[in-house]
Amino acid sequence: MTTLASAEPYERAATGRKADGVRFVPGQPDMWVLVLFESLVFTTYFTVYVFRRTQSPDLFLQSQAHLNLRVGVFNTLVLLVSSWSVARCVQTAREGSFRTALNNAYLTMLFGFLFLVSKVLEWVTEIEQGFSFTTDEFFSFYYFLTAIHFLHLLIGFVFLGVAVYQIKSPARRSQELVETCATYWHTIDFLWVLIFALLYVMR
Amino acid sequence: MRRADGELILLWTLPVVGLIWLSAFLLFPGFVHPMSPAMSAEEVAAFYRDPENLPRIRYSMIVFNWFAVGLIPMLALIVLQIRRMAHRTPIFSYAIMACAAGGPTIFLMANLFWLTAAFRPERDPQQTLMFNDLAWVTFSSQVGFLIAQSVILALAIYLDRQERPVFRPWVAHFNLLVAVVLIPAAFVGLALEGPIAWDGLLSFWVRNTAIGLWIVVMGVVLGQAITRQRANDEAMTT
Amino acid sequence: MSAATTGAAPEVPSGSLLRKIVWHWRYDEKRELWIGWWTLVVFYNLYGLLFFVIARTQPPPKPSLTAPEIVQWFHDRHYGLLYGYAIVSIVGGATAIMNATLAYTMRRMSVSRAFAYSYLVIYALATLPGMLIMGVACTVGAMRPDRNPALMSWLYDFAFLSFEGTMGVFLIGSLVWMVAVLLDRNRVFPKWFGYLNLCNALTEVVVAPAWIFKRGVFAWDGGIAWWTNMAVFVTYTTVFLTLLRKMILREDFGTGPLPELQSDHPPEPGTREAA
Amino acid sequence: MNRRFEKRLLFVWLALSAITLAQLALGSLGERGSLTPNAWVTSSAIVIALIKVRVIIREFMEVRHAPVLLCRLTDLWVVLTGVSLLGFYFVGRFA
Repeated sequence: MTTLASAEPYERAATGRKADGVRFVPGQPDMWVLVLFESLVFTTYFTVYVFRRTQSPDLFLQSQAHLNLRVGVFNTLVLLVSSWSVARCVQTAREGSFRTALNNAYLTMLFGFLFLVSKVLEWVTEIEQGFSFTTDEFFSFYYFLTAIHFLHLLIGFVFLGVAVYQIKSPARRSQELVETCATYWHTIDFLWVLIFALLYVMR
Repeated sequence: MRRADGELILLWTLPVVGLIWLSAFLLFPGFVHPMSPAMSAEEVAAFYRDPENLPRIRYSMIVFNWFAVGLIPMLALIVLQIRRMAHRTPIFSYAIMACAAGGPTIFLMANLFWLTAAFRPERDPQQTLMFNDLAWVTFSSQVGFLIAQSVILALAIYLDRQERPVFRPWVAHFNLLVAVVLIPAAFVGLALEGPIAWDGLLSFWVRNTAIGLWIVVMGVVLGQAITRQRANDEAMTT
Repeated sequence: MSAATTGAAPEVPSGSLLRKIVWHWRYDEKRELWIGWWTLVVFYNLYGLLFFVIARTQPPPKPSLTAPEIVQWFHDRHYGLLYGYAIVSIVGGATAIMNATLAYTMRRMSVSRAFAYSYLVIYALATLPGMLIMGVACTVGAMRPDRNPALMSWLYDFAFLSFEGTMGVFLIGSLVWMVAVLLDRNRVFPKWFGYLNLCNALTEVVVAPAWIFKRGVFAWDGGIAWWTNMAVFVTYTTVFLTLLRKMILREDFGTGPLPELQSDHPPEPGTREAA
Repeated sequence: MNRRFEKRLLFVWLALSAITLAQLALGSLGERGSLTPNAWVTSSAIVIALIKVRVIIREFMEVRHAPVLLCRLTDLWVVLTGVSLLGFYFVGRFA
């Protein structure tokens, strides 16, 4: 990775790097180490879950029936919107339209926050119905996967904060850092897409 | 004018703390004739229930609790002397600081187990025995930080290559010797009788004498080093 | 830290390992760093040997064992526990010099010394729950095989739960290191190592269910709470040992950015393992 | 606001949302209360999710413009995840 890292100088100009045909790593190459490593860790969680599930399929299905599929879909859509707006934030910042970029970053935060609220409400509903972390194996996995994802999302707000901080002042505006933060945010999004399929849809 | 940095005050707390430790140990009935690990649960419970022993256990351990961390100022002074050595990095002084944070905690933990055992002597004898075991094993076997601080100090002294080193080489040799002498105590779990047992020659007498001697010797050489440093500083300013 | 100039050091002698070590002891400017690095390498190997082979307390046994099974467990590894943890308590203090070396990496960065100090103190604490309490509990359990089974079961839980109790230490410690690496302008470590610290910190959150579950993947011996986390920790440790070695080779004892390693040159003195 | 990327991102987002709604239909197949294990639903759910993941990586994360190494690595992860999830599902259920 060091060769990748040293190939791209850290402070890149905001524009002029997207010449046609020139391939570039979005954001710090270093961030991709986090993305790939953390994704691998999640793959092990998912795999363990799927395997445990096949060992007692009826228990998992019965408990799964208590989840609200529509809420899951809503969550997914909300995160997709936030991903979309952070992608627009990167593009507009690259073009130099920092006002639009900033608005898109705030929009991302808003939808991220919406996801958090909806997740907490969903947890509260489940707990009120008597399904907690220790109820059964399905709910253990449900709370574990959603909570660890929730934590990643909270960390995502730190990254979004960095992006906003960069975009705000003309003195900073490191396009690379904005891209780095966006890369992290998309990672949360695609991990959720998998969690959604595994917890809500699969049988 | 000599700056009032308080180093000498910290140094002179050492004999005071040493004296308090010694009197706490003499007061604790389990040390004068160190308790044997071969005692049965009933004997251990009877030891704690004995109205002669109980107040002495409690009061000695309360005193020990107050002063268990009393060695830390001395270690801080050693850190400052290591900083004066001709090293390229602060690694050795950092390491002694880490030992200072870890070592006294061991004494504190042992102290807590003793006090817990003495808190309800009417407890089931098996439980009293367990707390007593925990206290003695923690106290005797956990020599890691003491060994580390001696070895690190020795290394620091050997690598202090300047005209007038802060400590003489024999201080390093002495520290290595202390480290070696502390090693057998780590094995207290292996024997209920004999020199390795926690009341034995190696694990109790040799070990604790070595620790006491280390405090005395290091106190003296530390005092000399600080005095010399202050004389130097004074000569430089006048 | 007045520099002890060694003058013109003679060539690294070829031949026996002992002579090389003596040479480094006498002339190597970076000997303090190398002492720290070798302590780290030897210690982690020894740690693996002691915990996995001699004491056989890793991979951890089941938390769901009944009291008689726990008595049997202590009985089966009687000498392993007693000798293993005796050695652990002798070498346990080596963590001081290891953490001092790692704290030094933060001292070399362009960040406040507060990072190095925080790291040092946090990990000085970690040794207690991480190794020493576990050692005491296992020693006490093994030394009297006829102890009341209920108390043996308490000692067993105390040992393994205290081992889990390092969560916060590693969580905050890794985050401190992460922030230092990300802010650093001296390029002591690559930025991706900073992010890897975040991965390590997150595993300390994942281990938390081990306090609740007695069986399954979230228990202290489970597929997620133990195996995945151990895999991440081993990766993390291997990575920082490698990067630390590189950092020592690059060290110039200045305060500015560390120079890059000249890979086409013969290895510098100090790389006695490079050849 | 007629920049090329705007249209493309909008299209990608619409596609992803549409697929998500398709998953809603997939998940709603049959009675919620009396679900039975279903290899088809499971395989489709995992494959569709991985397709979405890959679209997010390629489009939103701009990996399609990235050096080949990064494309390969991310694709490798998608394949690895797919193989291990489906593999463990079928091995666990039918072996």
